[in-house]
Amino acid sequence: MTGVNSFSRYRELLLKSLKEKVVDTMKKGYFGQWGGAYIPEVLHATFVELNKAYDLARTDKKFWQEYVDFMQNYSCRPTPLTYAENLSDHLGGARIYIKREDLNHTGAHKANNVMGQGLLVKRMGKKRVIAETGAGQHGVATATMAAKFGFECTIYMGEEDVLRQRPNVFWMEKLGATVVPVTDGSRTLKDAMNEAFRDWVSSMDTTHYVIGTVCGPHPFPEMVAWFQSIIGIEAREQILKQFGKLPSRVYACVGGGSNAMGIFQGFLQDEGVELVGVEAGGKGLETGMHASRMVGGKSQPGVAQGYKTMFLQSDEGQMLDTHSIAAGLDYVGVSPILVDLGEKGRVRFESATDEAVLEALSLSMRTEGIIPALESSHGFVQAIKEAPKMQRDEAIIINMSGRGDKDIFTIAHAYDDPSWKEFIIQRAEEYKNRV
Amino acid sequence: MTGVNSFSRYRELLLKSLKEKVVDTMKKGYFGQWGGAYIPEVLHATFVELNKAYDLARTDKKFWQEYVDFMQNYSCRPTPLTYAENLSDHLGGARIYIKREDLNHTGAHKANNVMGQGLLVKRMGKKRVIAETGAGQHGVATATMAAKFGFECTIYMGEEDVLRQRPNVFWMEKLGATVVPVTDGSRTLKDAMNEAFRDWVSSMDTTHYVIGTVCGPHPFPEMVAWFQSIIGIEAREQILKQFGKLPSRVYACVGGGSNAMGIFQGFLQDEGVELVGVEAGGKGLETGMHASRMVGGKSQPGVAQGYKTMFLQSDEGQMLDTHSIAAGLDYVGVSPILVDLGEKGRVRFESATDEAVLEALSLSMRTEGIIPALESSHGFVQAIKEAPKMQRDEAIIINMSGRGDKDIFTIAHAYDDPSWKEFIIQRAEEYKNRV
Amino acid sequence: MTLQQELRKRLEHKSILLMTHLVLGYPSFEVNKEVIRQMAENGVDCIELQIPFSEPIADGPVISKANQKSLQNGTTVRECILFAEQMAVEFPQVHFLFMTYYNIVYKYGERAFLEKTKKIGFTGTIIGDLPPEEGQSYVAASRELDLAPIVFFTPTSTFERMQDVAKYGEGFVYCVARKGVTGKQTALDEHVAVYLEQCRKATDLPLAVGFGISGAADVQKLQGRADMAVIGTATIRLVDEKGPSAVGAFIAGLRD
Amino acid sequence: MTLQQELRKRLEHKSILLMTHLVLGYPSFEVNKEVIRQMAENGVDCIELQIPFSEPIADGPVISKANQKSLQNGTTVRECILFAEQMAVEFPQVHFLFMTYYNIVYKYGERAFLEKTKKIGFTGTIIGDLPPEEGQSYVAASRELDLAPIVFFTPTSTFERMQDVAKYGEGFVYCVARKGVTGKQTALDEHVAVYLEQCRKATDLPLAVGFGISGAADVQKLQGRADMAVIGTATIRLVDEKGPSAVGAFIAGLRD
Ligand SMILES: Cc1ncc(COP(=O)(O)O)c(C=O)c1O
Ligand SMILES: Cc1ncc(COP(=O)(O)O)c(C=O)c1O
Repeated sequence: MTGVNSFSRYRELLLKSLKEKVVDTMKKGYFGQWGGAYIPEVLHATFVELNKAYDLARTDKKFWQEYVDFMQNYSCRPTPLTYAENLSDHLGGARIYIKREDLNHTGAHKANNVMGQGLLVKRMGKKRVIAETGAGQHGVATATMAAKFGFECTIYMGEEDVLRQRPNVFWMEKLGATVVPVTDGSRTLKDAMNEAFRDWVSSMDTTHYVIGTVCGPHPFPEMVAWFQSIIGIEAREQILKQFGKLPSRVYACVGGGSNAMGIFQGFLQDEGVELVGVEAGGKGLETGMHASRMVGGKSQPGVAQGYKTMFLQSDEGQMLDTHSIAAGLDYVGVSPILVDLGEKGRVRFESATDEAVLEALSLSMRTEGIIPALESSHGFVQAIKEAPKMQRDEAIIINMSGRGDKDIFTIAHAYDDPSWKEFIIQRAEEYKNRV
Repeated sequence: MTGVNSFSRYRELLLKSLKEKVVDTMKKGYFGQWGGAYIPEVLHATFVELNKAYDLARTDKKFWQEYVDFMQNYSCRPTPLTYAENLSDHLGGARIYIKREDLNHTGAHKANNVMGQGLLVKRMGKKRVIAETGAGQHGVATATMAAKFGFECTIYMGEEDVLRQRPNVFWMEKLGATVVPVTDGSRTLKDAMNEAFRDWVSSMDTTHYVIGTVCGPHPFPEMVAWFQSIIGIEAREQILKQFGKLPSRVYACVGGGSNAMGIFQGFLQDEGVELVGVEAGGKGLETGMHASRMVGGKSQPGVAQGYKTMFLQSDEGQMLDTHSIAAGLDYVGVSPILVDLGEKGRVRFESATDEAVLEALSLSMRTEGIIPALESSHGFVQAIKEAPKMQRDEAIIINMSGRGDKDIFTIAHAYDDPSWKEFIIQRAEEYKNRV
Repeated sequence: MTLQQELRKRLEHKSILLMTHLVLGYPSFEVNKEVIRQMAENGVDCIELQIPFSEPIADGPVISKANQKSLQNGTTVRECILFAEQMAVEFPQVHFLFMTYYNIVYKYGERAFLEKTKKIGFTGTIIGDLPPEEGQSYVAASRELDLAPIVFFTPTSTFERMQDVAKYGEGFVYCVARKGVTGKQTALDEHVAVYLEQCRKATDLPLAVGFGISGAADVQKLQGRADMAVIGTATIRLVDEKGPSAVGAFIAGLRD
Repeated sequence: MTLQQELRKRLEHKSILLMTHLVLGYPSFEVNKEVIRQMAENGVDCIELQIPFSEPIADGPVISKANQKSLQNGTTVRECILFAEQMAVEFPQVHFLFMTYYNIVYKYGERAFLEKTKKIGFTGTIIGDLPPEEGQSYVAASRELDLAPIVFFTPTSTFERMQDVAKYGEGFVYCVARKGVTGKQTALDEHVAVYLEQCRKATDLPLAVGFGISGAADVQKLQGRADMAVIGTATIRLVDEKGPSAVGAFIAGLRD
């Protein structure tokens, strides 16, 4: 791919498309009736500053070029679009292409957003970044960015997650970040986000809060979507080159929605391309143990963490506990942009259960030698379900948002691998004996 | 980078350079007095077949193009050359560039070799592949390739390594490979290699043995070097584009020597570029617990595992136990091509201790947000040592052969991280209670 | 009389007013009631009753935990309102305001919530995450119902911003004494003095100063600079440590 | 007389010759000696004495482990040669050959190793990983010293390859009965018969057939087709299981 030059061309188109097709009232960062900026007054000035910096960057072609160059030199962009020939043959039906965000530095699409915000922080002259993290992927990405740009870095992480995701905590610390376990609430992602806001309201002079997905107060949803649009820009160009025409459908998992928005934007204007977002069905929608905001009819409009969207909450407005085998999808809210696109019928939503996810993961490993993250595997589930019913001359794209080796503790656990357990037990014995 | 087209041009140059500069007597796969094919007679026909297939592929431009295309679509090539601005500033002196083989699919340069051999196996019409593995990186890469090409796959791995490297074993199995623990000898890499040969002498009709580095009987050293040359081809083009001139030095760690040969080949003809290979100094050359074949004067010429090279062996020719914190460097032999290049003064060899490696790793993480594999960190050690003594208008390249997150068990262990130990102990308790 | 007028009138006899705060249902409604009684009997002018929310992003650890514990106890919004109604009846000398986050209001129904607030005799509302830009209809409905929508000034507010924000406020302006969340000590130094002068210039509304006011010394320093001192975390801590019976003496001692 | 001539002579009285194998120093030199004695006394014609090597790639699990255990016992190459010399003196009726891997020879010095081999009265060498292409000087030196460099035919060898290889051989050709490493059972079926016919056509040297020959039935099947049966792993297993004293009867029973 020559890539570089065509980016600025696409960027124009995309911003246009984002504005025209999705955003009804852009004034206050609304997408349809969703979004906004429900922030404590003390952050007003900070958001004014951020909006200004973002607007300047957005209209400055040099900034985008700087971003693309940076991503090419530091994070292997453009990431490949891999034709999954074996999986396609195995299923029959549509040809399956996989957009390989797993090959980004730090192993997921999170890098796109984080590095983009890093460049912005440099422009704003701030010296410290903070972030929330659930599984730790966004935390590792942010800690990485901070190391690369020379920022101080604090990562907020629910205490539960700190315990579960020790490998990521280890790397964040080694990358020079301070990881603060959050003991509030359910001690998971949303609580980490609250805590990051609490830090920000006292540190905003020197600090930028790197939100990890297309959620939160304006301009975050739009800004993060903008950085992630690099996925869709590349994917569209690649599928035309490799397959000769547009895909019939594009699948992406939806946690906050950043990887989905990233790839969807490339095809928003192409009415013939169906966009499919796949949420975490957890142990099944009927059990209540899931994180499906768009499917299953259990969520309600609400305002929290700075923005208005569909939240999994009680009738009185208290947020509910969510569940997914994929920590990165285990979140109460969802991108206001996606809710709007859903309402307008531009994006179809589905959900995948933990069980189906493990099956899809196995199939992908065995047929393609590709290990999608548990999050990404949600997109695989739906694609695998639908591909056989489609025609051979159709193509579909699955956005593989990240790689699965980060999930070894969870996956080995889920497959109930006896050798793995033995290995851990043995390691523990060694540690105990040496202590 | 446009990349693709320039590859064939470079390929010509490279092969020429490999032949003219390195290979004195190519007839029997000798590089100077090193190399050869010391194989049991039963493999003769198999090697005839392999040599033929390799020669056909090597002279067929379409094959290389197919290889490059495959690597671009499946494994994110060209991998970036990252300017390590912070590390350079921190050290003063030469500008440091990092060749990012960590961004390959499966996380290391091993992919280049394995996918290349996979394409060759397809041409030969064989249906099964076997491989030896130490740390498990080559095993995971081979299992991945086998899944992608639809081959049956058996991986031989020393029993010691199976126990130490459970995460990689887990992935190999999930990718559909059979992992056979080898209980012979020191139960590590060299024994796995012996066992793979034993499989091969009965299965050669249907099976190809995917050797993981530039060692073993001809044509493996030359063939693997050829596939890995893609690193050097890219790196040369990239440094000229990014820095405007050639680097003064190129650093690479040396286990078998494949990543080093890969990047060195790009600069073999450039007499002004010094090539530096860094071996595993383990606990120090004086302790005998290391894997330095070229430095330290403890190794001797020998013939084993099918080829002639410098081996760490006793005076009577029995191979010695080696040690390195980096499993991938923990090997008794070394590429015959590198020994030759060393003798000719074209490559300088150094060694790095386990301790220095951990320090370099920390520095790389904190200044660049980059986590090199323990193997790759050996190259960093020497570069970090030398860069400050060089001029600001000079550049050096470090070949980062792989990413370090695979090494979490070893690294967390080496840093003696108490939270990590607690995490493992706690996991073990959970498993025990549930068993 | 509007809340503003009520406060002005009180200020005729008092050098500074007091507003206190508690989280409903924490540690229990019984304790809440006892605490309110002691506050009321010791001359507190306004009390913020916080309806707990699962995501209290503007609150520090103490209030945050109180929100969480209250919810764990099973506290519902409806219970909170019922309890609030009783308090308004029992302690007519106090101006009660609801404090909460916008989602509680939003789920209840903005108009319904405000009508209920009015009906039970409350005088205003403080919403931690509803800036004027997002609260246009909320402010309008409050005014229509003669309820005071409390707005915030903060040390990061420019003078222009203060003027803008003030337009949406009634009753008083909640001047946040420092950046950060509730519950941390504030040094009431020169900076605060300058800041409060700014605030005074930006609005005619009385100024309530909160965030980190924890004792008589703090209150004293505010006299002459602000109209009302807001004691939040300090009483929660006190109740946690010494029980509700300690509240009366504490309040009484704030304004000797 | 050359080894080939010696073997031809023996074949005048015997329907088939026997070659056995053992790993030096495994389980010990004492046991080795007893085993060799029983073999010699029961009419074995040739014995391969394997000098252990740390990387025996062409050997299966049984011999491989024997190599390893011997090295663990501290066996050195020099000891092996010393012991071999004694055996050659003690059992002159047997033709002894060294079996090993090339590195042992290489480290000893190719010429020095062969001279020593000759000097102690051995008749040839079998090197598992030295194909003729790599062994030119080795073959030349062997011939010069009147030692037999044993070459291999295998089921994967083309007829041309056999002819090529045979040129480098002396003494006999070691015909590997099947693909794979030592120690696995070989079915001596039609395929083997055809293969041995090929072998016969490709060389005038006697044919020794090995890999998986484990009892009298196997040996019998080879009669008329080959000149020498090679018993390798079978005796090592026997000694492991029943001790050295069982060897004599086993050998005697192979050729009734
Ligand atoms: C690999 C991966 N995919 C997907 C997600 C979900 O986030 P989003 O929906 O914003 O893409 C995460 C979040 O951590 C992730 O790590
Ligand atoms: C990341 C990495 N680097 C280097 C090596 C050493 O191999 P080589 O010297 O062939 O590059 C290995 C081997 O496993 C490896 O995994």
